[in-house]
Amino acid sequence: MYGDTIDTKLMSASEAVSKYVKDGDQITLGGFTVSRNPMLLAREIIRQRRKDLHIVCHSHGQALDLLVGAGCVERLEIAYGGTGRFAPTCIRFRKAVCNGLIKFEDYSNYHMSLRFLAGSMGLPFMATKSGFQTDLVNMEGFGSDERGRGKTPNKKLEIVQNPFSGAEDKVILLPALNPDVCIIHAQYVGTDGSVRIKGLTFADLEQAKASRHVIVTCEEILPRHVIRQDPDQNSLPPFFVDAVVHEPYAAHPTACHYFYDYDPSHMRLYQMAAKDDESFGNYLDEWVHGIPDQITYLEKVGVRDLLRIKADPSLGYARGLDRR
Amino acid sequence: MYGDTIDTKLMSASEAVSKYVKDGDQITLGGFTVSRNPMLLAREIIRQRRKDLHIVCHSHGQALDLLVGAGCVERLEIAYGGTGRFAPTCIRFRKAVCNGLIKFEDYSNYHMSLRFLAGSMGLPFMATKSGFQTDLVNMEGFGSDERGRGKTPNKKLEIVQNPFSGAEDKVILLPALNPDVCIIHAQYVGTDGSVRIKGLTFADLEQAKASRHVIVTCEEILPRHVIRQDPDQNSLPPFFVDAVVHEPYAAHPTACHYFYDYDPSHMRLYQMAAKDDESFGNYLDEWVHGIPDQITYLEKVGVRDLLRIKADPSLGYARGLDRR
Amino acid sequence: MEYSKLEMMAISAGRMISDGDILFAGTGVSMLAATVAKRIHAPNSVVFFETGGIDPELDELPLAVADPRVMSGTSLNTGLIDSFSILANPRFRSIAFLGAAQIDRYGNLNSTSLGNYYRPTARFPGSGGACDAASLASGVIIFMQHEKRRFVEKLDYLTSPGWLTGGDSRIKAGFMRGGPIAVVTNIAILEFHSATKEMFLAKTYPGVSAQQVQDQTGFTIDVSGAGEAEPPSEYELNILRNQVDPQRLILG
Amino acid sequence: MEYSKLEMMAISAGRMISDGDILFAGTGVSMLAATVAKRIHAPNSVVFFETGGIDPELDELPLAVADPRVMSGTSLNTGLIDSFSILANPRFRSIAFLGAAQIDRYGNLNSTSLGNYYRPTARFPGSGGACDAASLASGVIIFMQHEKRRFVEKLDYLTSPGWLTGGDSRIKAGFMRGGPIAVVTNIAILEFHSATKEMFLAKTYPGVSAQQVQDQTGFTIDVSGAGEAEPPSEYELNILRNQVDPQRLILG
Repeated sequence: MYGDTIDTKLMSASEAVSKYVKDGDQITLGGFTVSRNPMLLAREIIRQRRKDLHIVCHSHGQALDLLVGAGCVERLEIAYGGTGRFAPTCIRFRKAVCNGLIKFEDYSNYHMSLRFLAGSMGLPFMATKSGFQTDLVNMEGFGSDERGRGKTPNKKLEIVQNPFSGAEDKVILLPALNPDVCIIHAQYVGTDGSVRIKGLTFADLEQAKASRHVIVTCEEILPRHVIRQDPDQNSLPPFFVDAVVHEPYAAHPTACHYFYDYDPSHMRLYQMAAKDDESFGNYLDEWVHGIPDQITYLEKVGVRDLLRIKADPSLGYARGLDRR
Repeated sequence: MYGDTIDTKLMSASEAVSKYVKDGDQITLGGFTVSRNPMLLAREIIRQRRKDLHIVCHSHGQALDLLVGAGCVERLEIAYGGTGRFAPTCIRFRKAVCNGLIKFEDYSNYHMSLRFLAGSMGLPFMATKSGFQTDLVNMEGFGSDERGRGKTPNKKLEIVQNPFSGAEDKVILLPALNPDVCIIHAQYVGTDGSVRIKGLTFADLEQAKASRHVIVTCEEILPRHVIRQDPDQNSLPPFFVDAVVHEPYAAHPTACHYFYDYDPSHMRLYQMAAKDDESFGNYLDEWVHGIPDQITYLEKVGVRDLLRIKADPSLGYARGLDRR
Repeated sequence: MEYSKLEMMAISAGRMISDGDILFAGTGVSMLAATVAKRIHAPNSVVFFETGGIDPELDELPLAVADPRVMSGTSLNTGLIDSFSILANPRFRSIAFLGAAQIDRYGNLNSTSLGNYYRPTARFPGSGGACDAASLASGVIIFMQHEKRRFVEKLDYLTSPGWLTGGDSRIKAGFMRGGPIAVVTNIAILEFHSATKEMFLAKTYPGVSAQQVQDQTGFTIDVSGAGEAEPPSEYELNILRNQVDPQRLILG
Repeated sequence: MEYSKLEMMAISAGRMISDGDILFAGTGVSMLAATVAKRIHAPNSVVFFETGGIDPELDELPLAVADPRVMSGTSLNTGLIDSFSILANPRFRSIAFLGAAQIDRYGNLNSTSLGNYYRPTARFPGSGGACDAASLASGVIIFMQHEKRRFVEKLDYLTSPGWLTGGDSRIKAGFMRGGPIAVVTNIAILEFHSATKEMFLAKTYPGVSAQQVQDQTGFTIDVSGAGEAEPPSEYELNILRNQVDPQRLILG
């Protein structure tokens, strides 16, 4: 007799993106560099040829690079673009910046996390003591014509005096972020809509709570009574989530703790492909546009690679995986 | 070969209080009204006759009332003093306020939680949109002679303009709290010192992280490999904790989720005793000063009452407990 | 069918809930109102507590917002910061239930003390989350015992903001939204004038006259448009008595 | 016993750790330094990652700070806000390890780009948590490849604050504490003058001359007090090779 069901929220990645992601939207991505990137949703956004997206993120890697490379992104607020050893700087991101293909503005990870936190709390700003006299603080990426337009605040930040200290004591105020859409990947969603993320949550929860719409892909759907047996472990209540997409391996080739590791062979394949425009175009054709659904994608990855990255259940990653 | 052991931190309540709690300290209490109050530590503070304490808390009940009633508290920053149905307003707290026995200043729960959050993040203040034009904001409890003295900030709060809004948009800034000591009760501590709180965490984690010293009482000590098997569930890493006191029922007569419910018979007994000075004095003699240790206390509570409040393992509270 | 004043209050307030509302509840009658609404016409509403319990099962009614019963069978157990953030989140229509010792004509509330703040004649528990709920929620429903000493011209202490001094004073003060929707008492339902934000008598309970309400109110209220409140239906009473509070912990 | 430059760097930096330090580590050589220190003389130190992994087991070395290996066997799995709050917490002596593309004489770092910021000739990943660590930690240890193009008179972009313009400029800027402790390169260890905060040559590695270090540095450094760095002991090398990175993922 109670509501709290995902029946109306369960949909395909294609439906979720067509329903909630619009051209020009401000989008934020869950995960961090090589972990829990919402890859299926990123591929779907590219397949549906969304454009002029305004991405706001902290340290992002695979999903970001794909979106930037595919030309979906007009504007980017970012702290870090890389996938660790696979691509110390994301390759398509680097090319887009160097060739002036996107507008970008640099922040730090804490800056961006605090901006999401402010947004999630309904506050106009959050204070920090990080970054005085750096170019992160002194230089704006966006021009004055961009300021105050759409979701871009009227200034990058403001330095104020701490009113509670007798002495000279400065504080940086960072404006809140309230993106149009947050896309994240989680291990579990309950039939009641509760979301459970295992391992590190990065800033996913702040990002989701700050956004107007949230799309969650997940590895497993758990019955209500199971996910509510220990609600201390849950991460988000149902009412933050607009769409639930149940697709295993939706973070591949990035890692999903307790389910699978990052996939070194696909990451290397991507790294090679990203190096020039033509091979990257081929990658998109082959792995994104030419792939109608997640099953076809996984068939293409192949069982051998999926088993190779299968997580050891006691460690949460693939023990002894060849990562060189 | 690694450190991370509680061997040097494990001590009795008596040792912990004598080592870390000093006269005049600013103290913050974990728990909330009728749940997870650090009762053993509160009784120990009274037994050791600490005085001039400056308590900073949000909604507190049993532990606070005992400390105030015993005359340990000189100054109080508080949002709420009550234990729900048992004492809608804490009785000794009410008497102390009405009779001018303590200095006090009122805030809201969110105000106090944000002040702890700011302290835990190393920030000088946190912003809020709660309380404009109320007496919480307009009236100070402490006089101007108290301002800027010890841990009392130079002003209660500051109202500023939001620099990111073109329109008129005000924000209240609340000064951070960094108490000398935080006392909390948890369900589990690992032999590595990791703390796991089950059920609601209230503002315990912000309070602990904001404080210079943390004393934790716990129901159970778990082996390192057990508490680290699922670290997503843990609440505090070892380095925040100075002292671990392993004493079951250390939150009695308040509730400890999954272990025991609040004890209605003791709460009623207290409520009666608190009504006048003499009977309250007798309560202190009988239940605090006359009790050398936790075992003696529990013997006095009696097995019958301890079994009556035993939590149903699937619900976390005592099903069908007579709470009228 | 017979019903108590408390039942009338709970059901009247419950009817003000829209499906999908996020309900910030306290204990007592507010819990009854939230739960009865959820079981009757607002199944997609969610009850949550400032302590961090989000959508608990409520097999047994909690007697305090930190009662372990608000942590059981929830969607999520978290803490105060998270809860108040949900309350303030502009995505949701969040409705808070509050009670108080005193109320004024603009729905401002006192739950702190009577007399001089520094040496009061009576001290109450204090704001708790009441000021936060009144500041941040989309709307507030207030429960009061209707007595002249509680409906006062001037509060002894303003704990929780209502419409402040009326008109647009609430928005000018710095709030983004919110304000009291209605005051549900043991004899009547009062609302606030859309422009002046002054309290007026919306409905009296069956058998109560407008004059009786004015007599119990310490300031003049407009009673000219007052109708009669719909009594609880048998269906509503059945749900309330048999499903919401079968142990009669709050209904008594 | 033979040793590589990387081994020398890891062990030299590891020796700068005090027992009980809270170590904010990245991947690569900083992980080796933190772990070798913890296993040799700083057993009560804790390694944590900006991503939220606090004190992981590190049975296998992570290749990124979001690698699932930083979430395994930890004391606590949390997120970025919590991690940076630990870093900034005045209770702890928190030491961060950072690398960069460029460094200046005051230990300010560039990990953003070369050339014009808006149309750079080279773009690096960006700050990530580097600016935060350099701003908030009690101290920073910097790893650099010692090349003239990396040790520059003026950074193309100032990503992470060192001693800013020297003297007391760091405190005046608004920071509460911190600043770089040392720069550990593949040929030398450099420190900062206590008053001017200018970089000077503290120690050269065995077989490296002070002049060689100056030649690889794009600004003049005081080499007058330089000594020779202690090479890694057999014991240190054994721990590093057999316990810290037995798969030679970082040592190569």
